[in-house]
Amino acid sequence: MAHAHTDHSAPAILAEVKPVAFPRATLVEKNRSFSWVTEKICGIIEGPTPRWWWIAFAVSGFLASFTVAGIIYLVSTGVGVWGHANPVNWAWDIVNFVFWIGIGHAGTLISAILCLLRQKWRTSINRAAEAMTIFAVVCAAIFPVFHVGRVWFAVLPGYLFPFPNANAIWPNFRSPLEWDVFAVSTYGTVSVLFWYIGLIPDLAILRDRFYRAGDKIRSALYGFFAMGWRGSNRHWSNYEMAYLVLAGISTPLVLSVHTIVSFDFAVSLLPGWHTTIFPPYFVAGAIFSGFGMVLTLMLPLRAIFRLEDLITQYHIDCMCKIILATGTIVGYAYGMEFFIAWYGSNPYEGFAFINRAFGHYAWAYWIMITCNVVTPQFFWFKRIRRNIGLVWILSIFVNVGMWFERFVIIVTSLARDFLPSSWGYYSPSAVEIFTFFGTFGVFGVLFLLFIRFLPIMPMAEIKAVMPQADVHGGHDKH
Amino acid sequence: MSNLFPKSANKLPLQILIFIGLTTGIVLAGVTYYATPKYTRVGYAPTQPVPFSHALHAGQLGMDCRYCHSNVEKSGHSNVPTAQTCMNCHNQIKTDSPLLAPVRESYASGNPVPWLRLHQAPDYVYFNHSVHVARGVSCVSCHGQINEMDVVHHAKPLSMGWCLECHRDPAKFVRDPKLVTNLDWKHPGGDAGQLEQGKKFVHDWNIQPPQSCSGCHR
Amino acid sequence: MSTHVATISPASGGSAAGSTRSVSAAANKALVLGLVGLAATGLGVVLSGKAAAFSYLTGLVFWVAVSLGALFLIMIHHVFDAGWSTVLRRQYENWITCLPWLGLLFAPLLISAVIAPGLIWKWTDPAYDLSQVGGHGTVAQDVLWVKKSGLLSTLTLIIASFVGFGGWTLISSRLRAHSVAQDNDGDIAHTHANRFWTAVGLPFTALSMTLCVILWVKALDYHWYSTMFGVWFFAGAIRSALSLGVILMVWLWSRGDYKGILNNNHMHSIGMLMFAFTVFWAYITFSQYFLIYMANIPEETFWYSLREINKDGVFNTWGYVGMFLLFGHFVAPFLTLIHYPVKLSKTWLPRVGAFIATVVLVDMTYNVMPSLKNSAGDAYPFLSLNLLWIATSVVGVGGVCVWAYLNSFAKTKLIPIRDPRIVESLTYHE
Amino acid sequence: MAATFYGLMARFDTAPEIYHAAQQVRDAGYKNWDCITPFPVHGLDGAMGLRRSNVPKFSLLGGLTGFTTGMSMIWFTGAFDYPLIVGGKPYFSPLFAFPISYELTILFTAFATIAGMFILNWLPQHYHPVLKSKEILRGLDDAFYVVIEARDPKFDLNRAKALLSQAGAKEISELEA
Repeated sequence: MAHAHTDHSAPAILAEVKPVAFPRATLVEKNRSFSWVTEKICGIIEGPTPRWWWIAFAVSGFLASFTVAGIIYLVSTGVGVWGHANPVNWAWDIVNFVFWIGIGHAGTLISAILCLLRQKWRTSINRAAEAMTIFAVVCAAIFPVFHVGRVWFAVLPGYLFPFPNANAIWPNFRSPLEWDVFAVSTYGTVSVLFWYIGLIPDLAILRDRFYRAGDKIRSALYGFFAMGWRGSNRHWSNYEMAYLVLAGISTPLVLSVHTIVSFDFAVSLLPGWHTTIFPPYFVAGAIFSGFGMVLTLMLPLRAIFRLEDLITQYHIDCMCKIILATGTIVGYAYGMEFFIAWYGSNPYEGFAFINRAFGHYAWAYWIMITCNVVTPQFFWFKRIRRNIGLVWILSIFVNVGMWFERFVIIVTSLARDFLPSSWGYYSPSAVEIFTFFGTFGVFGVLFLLFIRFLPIMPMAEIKAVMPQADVHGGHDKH
Repeated sequence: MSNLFPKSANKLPLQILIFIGLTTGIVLAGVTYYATPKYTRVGYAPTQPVPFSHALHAGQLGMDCRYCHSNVEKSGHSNVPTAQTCMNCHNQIKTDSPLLAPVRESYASGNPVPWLRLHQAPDYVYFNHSVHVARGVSCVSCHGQINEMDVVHHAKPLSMGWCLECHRDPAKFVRDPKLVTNLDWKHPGGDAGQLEQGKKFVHDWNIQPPQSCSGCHR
Repeated sequence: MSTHVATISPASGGSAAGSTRSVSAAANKALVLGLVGLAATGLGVVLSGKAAAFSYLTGLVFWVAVSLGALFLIMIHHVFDAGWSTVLRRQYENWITCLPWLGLLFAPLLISAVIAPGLIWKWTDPAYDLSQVGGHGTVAQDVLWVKKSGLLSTLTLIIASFVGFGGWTLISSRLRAHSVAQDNDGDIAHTHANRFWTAVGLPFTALSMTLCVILWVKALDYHWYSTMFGVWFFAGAIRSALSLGVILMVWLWSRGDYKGILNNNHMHSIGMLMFAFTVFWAYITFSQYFLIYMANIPEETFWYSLREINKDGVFNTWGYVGMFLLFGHFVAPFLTLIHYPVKLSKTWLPRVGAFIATVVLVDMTYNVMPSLKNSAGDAYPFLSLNLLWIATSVVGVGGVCVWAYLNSFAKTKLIPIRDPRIVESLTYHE
Repeated sequence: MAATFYGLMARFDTAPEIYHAAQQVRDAGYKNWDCITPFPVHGLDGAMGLRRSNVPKFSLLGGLTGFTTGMSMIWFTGAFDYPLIVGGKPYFSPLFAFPISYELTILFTAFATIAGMFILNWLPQHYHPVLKSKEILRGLDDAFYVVIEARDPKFDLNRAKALLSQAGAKEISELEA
């Protein structure tokens, strides 16, 4: 306690220090041992495939086939199969893109920003959240790539990435869509690398365990990707530094990605799109929706795999509070947009916002407001944060709300732009709807494969924040 | 496990890395070389319904290009001659040649000869022959030495990068418009002479070939 | 409650009593300095009118930023249940006692809006002749003012300022009172009460601050608009408050009070925050500039053009200030704070803090002063007499703030001794 | 094939134990030795006398390369090789070149950091004497090891064994290369 520090040089005030008891939550409950952690997490991979997994996998696979079918139909027929028409030439594809990219942000946020902020509670959720990021980026990338219709133009050298080509031209680097190409591909790459680097020590554990169990094939498979990791502290030293640097660069990266996504809209002149608060507002929204998705995924996992000691009530509290904070920031931005639309006195701008709230798409607007601004306010109350079922339902509301936010921003502004003669109303086609809902299947398939074959929590990191990991034994003086 | 991985396994990652690097390099190089009009289009020489020889007509006989492709100076589209044009001569010479049967048939029926088209700009490219010809871009610049071809083949890639070579620096190519159909003409002063005269033409005629997207993709 | 503490405080040791006396002497000096500065600024208003009034606004808004930043940091501490910053929190709690005084010092500006409308905010005088500043007609004839007249009026200005300062005073006094009361009774209820006030205070302060700075600063050029403005002000406020925190911590350490309390980890953490908010400020400011640049809409770009070139196309001195902000506000602190040793150095970190605070002041100046235009509609050059009045205002208002801080400092414990996180903070290691 | 002797491997059961053992081995002046731990033990770097990692130098180099690449690429393509007016913007401006240069800075930093980590650690190294030991089968679960290599100039089998057992090793085994 404090008395240990009251040596001769310390000021008298320290003698008076007598804190009132208000203990902090522990990160791993029930005082578990290191091997308990290893057994618990590896056990999920080593055990037999549970029946629910097969069922979930089949359902996800079926759902994913919608996306595959939708895409095949799109490529073979043309982009006309989507519901786009003047003036809304861009709707669900970009909505879904921004939605999925936003979902991905919580993963990087948990891994990187919380790592920098030394928020140790990140350890039990960061692996799954990072996986979620990668799969979300995959789902996001489907839409911009396929919305061009002739999809080979999106991948041929020279069209999106600068590469000497027969047309002798270069991509237009003044376009925010081109910035998106770089931002999203950088984001995907760095997320995968960050995730993989985190996996290396755990893959080494699996390598050794499968070898011990006599399963040489799986041992070799995990062993190949473990890169010969042997837990050397000389390695840990470089590894931790590399991890910290990656966290350090992922933080500005994750901010920049949604910032650049917001530039897609904000650099234009369209009423409702051009507003300077878009960058932080999009980032806050992305984190908001990302944490919504983390809760949506982790709460069932926690129940199924009995991870209550690793994902504790404290973790859930923290995530709820982040949702509350970012939801409120998003609410502030909604208010600011509305206010400045009036204050700026641009009639088009003013109309755009009135139209959002009371026009043809008002239903979408009020779903957005309800889910994004009202829903998180419930998390002020401890009783609600402790009700896991309710938290789960509210987290789904958050996801829905954020999808509608993008819909509102994109479609209302396009459907009612400057000239009343070119106003329109957009409805999605069946192909679009199926393609979008199918991406949840794609995501599900990838996530189920992840939880079946890879450690869902970083064992090494969890061990490092357990009380036994303290070299001073928790009582020894420095 | 080391028992699982022999000592030689330590070299494996480097080998894989080199392999991936080489493969990527080869694929990229391949795409750059093969997936271009220069590779896919140059040399295309289909068999035409009538074995018309440009080498004979334009080369040996010295007929002007514009005798047959009569609209090239006036229209955006350079026409393929009708059977009437052919029959101007061929009602007197080789009137019975079986090779000319499709021409006579066309002349009688009014249905065009089904020539196969070689040089075709995509629909999204706006190309105007008259503008080019009027400002001294010779036929040879785009179609090659047609006057030496028995069977016409695609001589230049007609890719966008290729168009831009001239649009960026027309002085290397423009000549006196009187000489555009003289496919054998080279500037007597060589490259330097061409450049000097070309610069003068570019200046005098205010040639400003567009390089913006909308110049061709309208 | 505070009087109760004051009676205990001297009993805690002879040296404490001695330092209390020297603190109150210093407080008196600060007050005298402040009053001199205010008097000089008052003289300036008599001498150069508008220019000095604008400068006074700059200086005052700067200290409001510092103090609101301190208030935000206290609330952020509570909302995150932060541990390490507990030792520093008390200094911020002392500092925010200046908020009511800042409100009082703001009153002259409100009075000026009533008795001399148009002195600072053109729109407080609908008959203001815009041709004086390169425009046409009067404010009342300006359609952009007519549209906004519901907000841009003397009445709303006064109401908003009252609500702002009133609310901030209430919240800050509750936060401070509960914290101080806990020193005596050690009741956990105070911690809960502070969380309650934080939950109320954060949204309220965010909204009221945004509204107030829009009226006070942004509406100086009421044609211009940017949704980012409130966030920009918040970034500056937090940065200057962090700088204040470092300076206070190291000052207390060098005085001996914080010996054995302040350790390297505290320095490193606050250094990291300074670094983070340097990046945050850059992010906000870059985004605002970038979006306006890319969209290139005249109603927005004129605000930056004014600060770069005159109407005749000549580059003006504000352009250099803008470049200075890019390098001084971002590049220099970024490159300095990225170094690990700087964040631990008790010599360097306060210097960096002082530098950042100065640049925040320059940033405020950059936002306020070019709105003072000549008849051609160009901004007065940066290097002018105005700078003198800014200096006197900063000293004047700052003196009063320091006086308020030192007064409170003398009355409270050095650190919140019964706070539930105090031991965690004292033994803090990363 | 005669197995050559690689070094000694000593097991410890808790984090504090290995921390103190590492301090003793460090103070005994060994150079070629290592600790094998299931997770990065906080403070062990200091106990082993390791210097701060050099990975950030790689990162810095990568970042600078990335930013330069981005800026020069956009200048080359937009202002030099194919100048084209788009949206009334200049051919080149650091402003609109910034987002992509920024992303490339991060991308190249990430590559350089990871490459740096692998190079400095001399990984991947799927074959290693430590991995050959039976001990390692549980090693990355909850046990801690000190490994002293035979090639260390100060190495002496008996003295090293004595040092390790004095440091509290639970079990000492010999490793073959």
